[in-house]
Amino acid sequence: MIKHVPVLLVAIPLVVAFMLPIIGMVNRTIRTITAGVAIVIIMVLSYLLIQDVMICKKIFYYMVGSPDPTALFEHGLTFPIRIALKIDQFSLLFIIMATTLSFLFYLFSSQYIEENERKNYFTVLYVCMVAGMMGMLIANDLFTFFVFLEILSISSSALVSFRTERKHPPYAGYKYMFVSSIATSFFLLGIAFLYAQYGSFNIDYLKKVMDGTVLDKIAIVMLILPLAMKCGVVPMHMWIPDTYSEAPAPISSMVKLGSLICLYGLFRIAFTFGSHVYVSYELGILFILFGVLSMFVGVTQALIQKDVKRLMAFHAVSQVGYMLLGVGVGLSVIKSGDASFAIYGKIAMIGGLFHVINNALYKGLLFLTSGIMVRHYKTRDLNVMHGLAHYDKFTALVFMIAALAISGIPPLNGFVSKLIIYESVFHYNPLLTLIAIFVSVLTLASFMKVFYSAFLGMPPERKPVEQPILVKFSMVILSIIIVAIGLFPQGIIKLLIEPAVNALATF
Amino acid sequence: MRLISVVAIVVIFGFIFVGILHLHPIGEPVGNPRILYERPPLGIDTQGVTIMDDYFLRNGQVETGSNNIVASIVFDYRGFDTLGEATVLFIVVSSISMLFFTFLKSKSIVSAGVPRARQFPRIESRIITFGAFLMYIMILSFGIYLVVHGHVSPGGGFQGGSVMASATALLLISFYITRHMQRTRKIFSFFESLGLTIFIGMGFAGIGISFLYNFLAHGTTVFGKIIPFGPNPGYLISAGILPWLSLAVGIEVFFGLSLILVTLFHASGVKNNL
Amino acid sequence: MSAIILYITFVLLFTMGLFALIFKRNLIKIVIALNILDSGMNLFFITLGYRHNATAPIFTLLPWDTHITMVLPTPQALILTNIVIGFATTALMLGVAILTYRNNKTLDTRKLRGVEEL
Amino acid sequence: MIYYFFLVISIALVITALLSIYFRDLLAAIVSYAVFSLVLTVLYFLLDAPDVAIAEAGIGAALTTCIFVIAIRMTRRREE
Amino acid sequence: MHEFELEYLNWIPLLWVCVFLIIMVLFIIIGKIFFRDDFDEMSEQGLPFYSGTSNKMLQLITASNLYWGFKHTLQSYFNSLNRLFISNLGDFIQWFIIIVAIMLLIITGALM
Repeated sequence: MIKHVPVLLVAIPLVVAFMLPIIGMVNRTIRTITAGVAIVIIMVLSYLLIQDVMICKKIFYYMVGSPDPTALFEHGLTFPIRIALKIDQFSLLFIIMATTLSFLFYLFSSQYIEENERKNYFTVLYVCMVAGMMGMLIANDLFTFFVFLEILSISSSALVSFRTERKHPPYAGYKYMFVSSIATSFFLLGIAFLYAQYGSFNIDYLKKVMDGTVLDKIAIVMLILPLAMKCGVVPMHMWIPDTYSEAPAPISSMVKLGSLICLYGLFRIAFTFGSHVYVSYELGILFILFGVLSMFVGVTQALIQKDVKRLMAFHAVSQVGYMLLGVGVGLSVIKSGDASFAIYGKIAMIGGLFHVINNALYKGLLFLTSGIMVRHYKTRDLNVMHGLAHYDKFTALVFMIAALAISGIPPLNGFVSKLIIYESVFHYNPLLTLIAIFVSVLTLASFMKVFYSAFLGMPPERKPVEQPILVKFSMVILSIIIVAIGLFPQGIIKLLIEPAVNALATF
Repeated sequence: MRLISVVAIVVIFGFIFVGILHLHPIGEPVGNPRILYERPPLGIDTQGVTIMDDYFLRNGQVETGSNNIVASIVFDYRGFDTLGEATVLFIVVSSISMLFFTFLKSKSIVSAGVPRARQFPRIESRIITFGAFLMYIMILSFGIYLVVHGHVSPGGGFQGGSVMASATALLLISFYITRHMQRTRKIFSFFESLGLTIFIGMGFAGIGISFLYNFLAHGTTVFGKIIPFGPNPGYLISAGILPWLSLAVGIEVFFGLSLILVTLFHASGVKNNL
Repeated sequence: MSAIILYITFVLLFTMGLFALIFKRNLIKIVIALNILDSGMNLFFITLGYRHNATAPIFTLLPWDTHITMVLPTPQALILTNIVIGFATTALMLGVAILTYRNNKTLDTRKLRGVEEL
Repeated sequence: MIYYFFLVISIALVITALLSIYFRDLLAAIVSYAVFSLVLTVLYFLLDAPDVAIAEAGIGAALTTCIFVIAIRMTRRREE
Repeated sequence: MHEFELEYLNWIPLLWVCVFLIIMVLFIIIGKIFFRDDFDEMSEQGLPFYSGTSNKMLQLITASNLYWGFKHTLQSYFNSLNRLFISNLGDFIQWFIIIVAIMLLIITGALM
């Protein structure tokens, strides 16, 4: 049964999503429970895979619909026929992150979103979003990646405009959909150019067959830049603050998770096709440039914000800069003759990928706490908020942990991955590390501002309402994971991150 | 700032144009256009097959048993994309009914003082109602034909479903029924989820060998008639789970699209005097 | 060689769609431009799979004596998916545009720039 | 011989696309988009793709135009 | 492939926890020594003492002018940033198109 896991990761959430409207008509609690059970099942499935994929270095291939699903080619052909799904160390790392976090955010949203008839559609779209993410992570076929990218964009843009009665959420959903559909059109143009020359969509087959013609170079640019736009890289990042600030709290963390999955697609395409089209050096420089720009511009714009969710959205942009910096250094030196990749390139990539995991954790927690703050004060303006810590000690503690983690304070996980990035990028070019450290200081400054103005000061007029049990439970779990990774980083790196980097960087 | 973007668009135009000049000329794609009729019977022919499309053209009929190679690709070889496709439509239908929920729940349909008749201009002329009724039957039967004959003639779940949905659009315009909207939307949503669960149930039915495996195709009694290679008059019961999948997608697309149309018609009828 | 006209129409449609997307201000006009861009992509995929004097990839009632060579079937299977995705994007963006009009009473992107000053 | 069809249809496509972008009255823009979709259906039929032609006609011409008209009915007709 | 050295990471996690605990214990002890039991946190004593204006809201440094110095010095940088990224809908992809054009020129080597 274990060989069917790649397809089950997508099929189980889809089955539950399709049956939810019928279940929702019958009874509401059963609907919430079945959706939660579906996400738990795929989480457990991804944990079962750790043993085979990460330790025994086995790669799961799966041809959907073929008599022998694990066979790569049928009837002695030299090219794949059906849709190929593939789970290797690199994608399993992201699958574990995506399933665990979407389960925790689901726990949060099941009691945070008010219980009414619309909650039925909210759960359906949430489970479809998780299925879209899973589909993108296991697709080894460019067109399947395109279809599941579209599923993720449409369901998250519908969820962003969930609060239709307010002034701005529908327009934020419109912007997100506008940006996503242009990105997918350009992505499709890249697929069309590759299909015109090699007649196939399979990534592994294209990697073998591709030679560096002009069309391949154009196709690579058309495949990479739309995904960079969806990750919120600086020059194209202005849609992120509008989208994250208007969405309900668990949805902005899920949309952030979705943009990290687009980052996975970006790395997957850059590393597999980059060296075959002899552009991996230029792509590495592009990633580093995007990284530095995102770090600096994101944090400076965040520092002067007075709207708490916009501030955190700009921080999401600047944190993506760290990851791009780490992996960009690895990509640019991967092809260079000397052993510099072995010295610091691989460590930079480890730092970059580790930062992806840490950032997903504490950024999700920050969005959740900001949701609670905004719900209590009925406004997102930091000037009006004061003194929540007097009554709601729990949220203050959780926010403190997450804010310290994002600004890289030693015992927590932000520090670990930033330290690795500083260490390895210093070998490449010391100026980049200086900028990275300066940006980290500015991050700490802006989160001190948020903590000072929202939690300290005079006690608020009315007492904050007690948060429901599941909301507190999911935030406690998130902060426990953050502190655990912060204290025991070696375990995570040895088990998950290093095999993922080996899988990504092998040619 | 606008000049820079205009220059950028012109540069992109130039690059795509250059890329196209490097592309193969229109009539000669990459594949091997070998003449199809000299082929060993009942075998999988991989001689001289260079790309994926040649394989589909030479073996699509034998492996899936359907005459329409495009339908065999949509539902059998690349069935996972079609599953994603049906999810996209399902997501849009549930998001439209989510977005317009407050519209339809609000009782402001009958705005104060305006009598109901004048508020919704009922078309009383016999010609339209009778003509629409005849047209409705014809379009619906054409849509069902397209869905059921998916694997024999051009057509399939999506096209048949969308033709039937245009029939509901005709019905909504000509009769302008707005009384039982709440109940019709519940029924449509139920059938749409039913169609989708049939689709993915078919996918799971073949999980013993692999997801979405065409277990009915090869010579089984019910839907597995083995058809001779080359042009043949086309047999309805020949393509394994293809007709079932096409039917499921047809149900889902028809009820999904008409649910979108009913919701939007109902919402546009609400005089938004908010 | 005059068949290259189809590639030229694709490039024209693509750039026209891009041009309208950037410089048009009405929300519904932008959705129309997105549709034109998407239809251009579909046209490009189908012209990639077109073969001279070949028939459609359907075996029913084909005359036996002709030399059967067929058009590539995979682009057509993918364009089915892409047309429905294009329709889904249009339906969602129009629904959201209607709601922005109901909340902000305007469809012009310049007037809708309220909150995003920094 | 078929190239003349391609030539005529391509010109029709580009003109209807230009019109649908140029018109300030949204209803006229949508009607020209429907014509664009219809001409595209004919072109798909000429390019030996009957499945795609029916899909483009059913979804592109019929339902997209229907949804556009509903959207205009609920918002504003003139493009300000 | 020699084992890369990340030895600066394998600190003893207990070290952090012990340091944290020691500091907490020190705080409690110092607090006990200098604590005055007649202090009532919720009463007027608990509120911070502000000299200068008696208006309560004025004393609180609100969030938007907490870093006004930083904003004031970099005002020209922020103005240019605003000019570049006015968030009109068309501008979202304006930069995307420009980046695609530049990258096409660089990657296909037409620039050099």
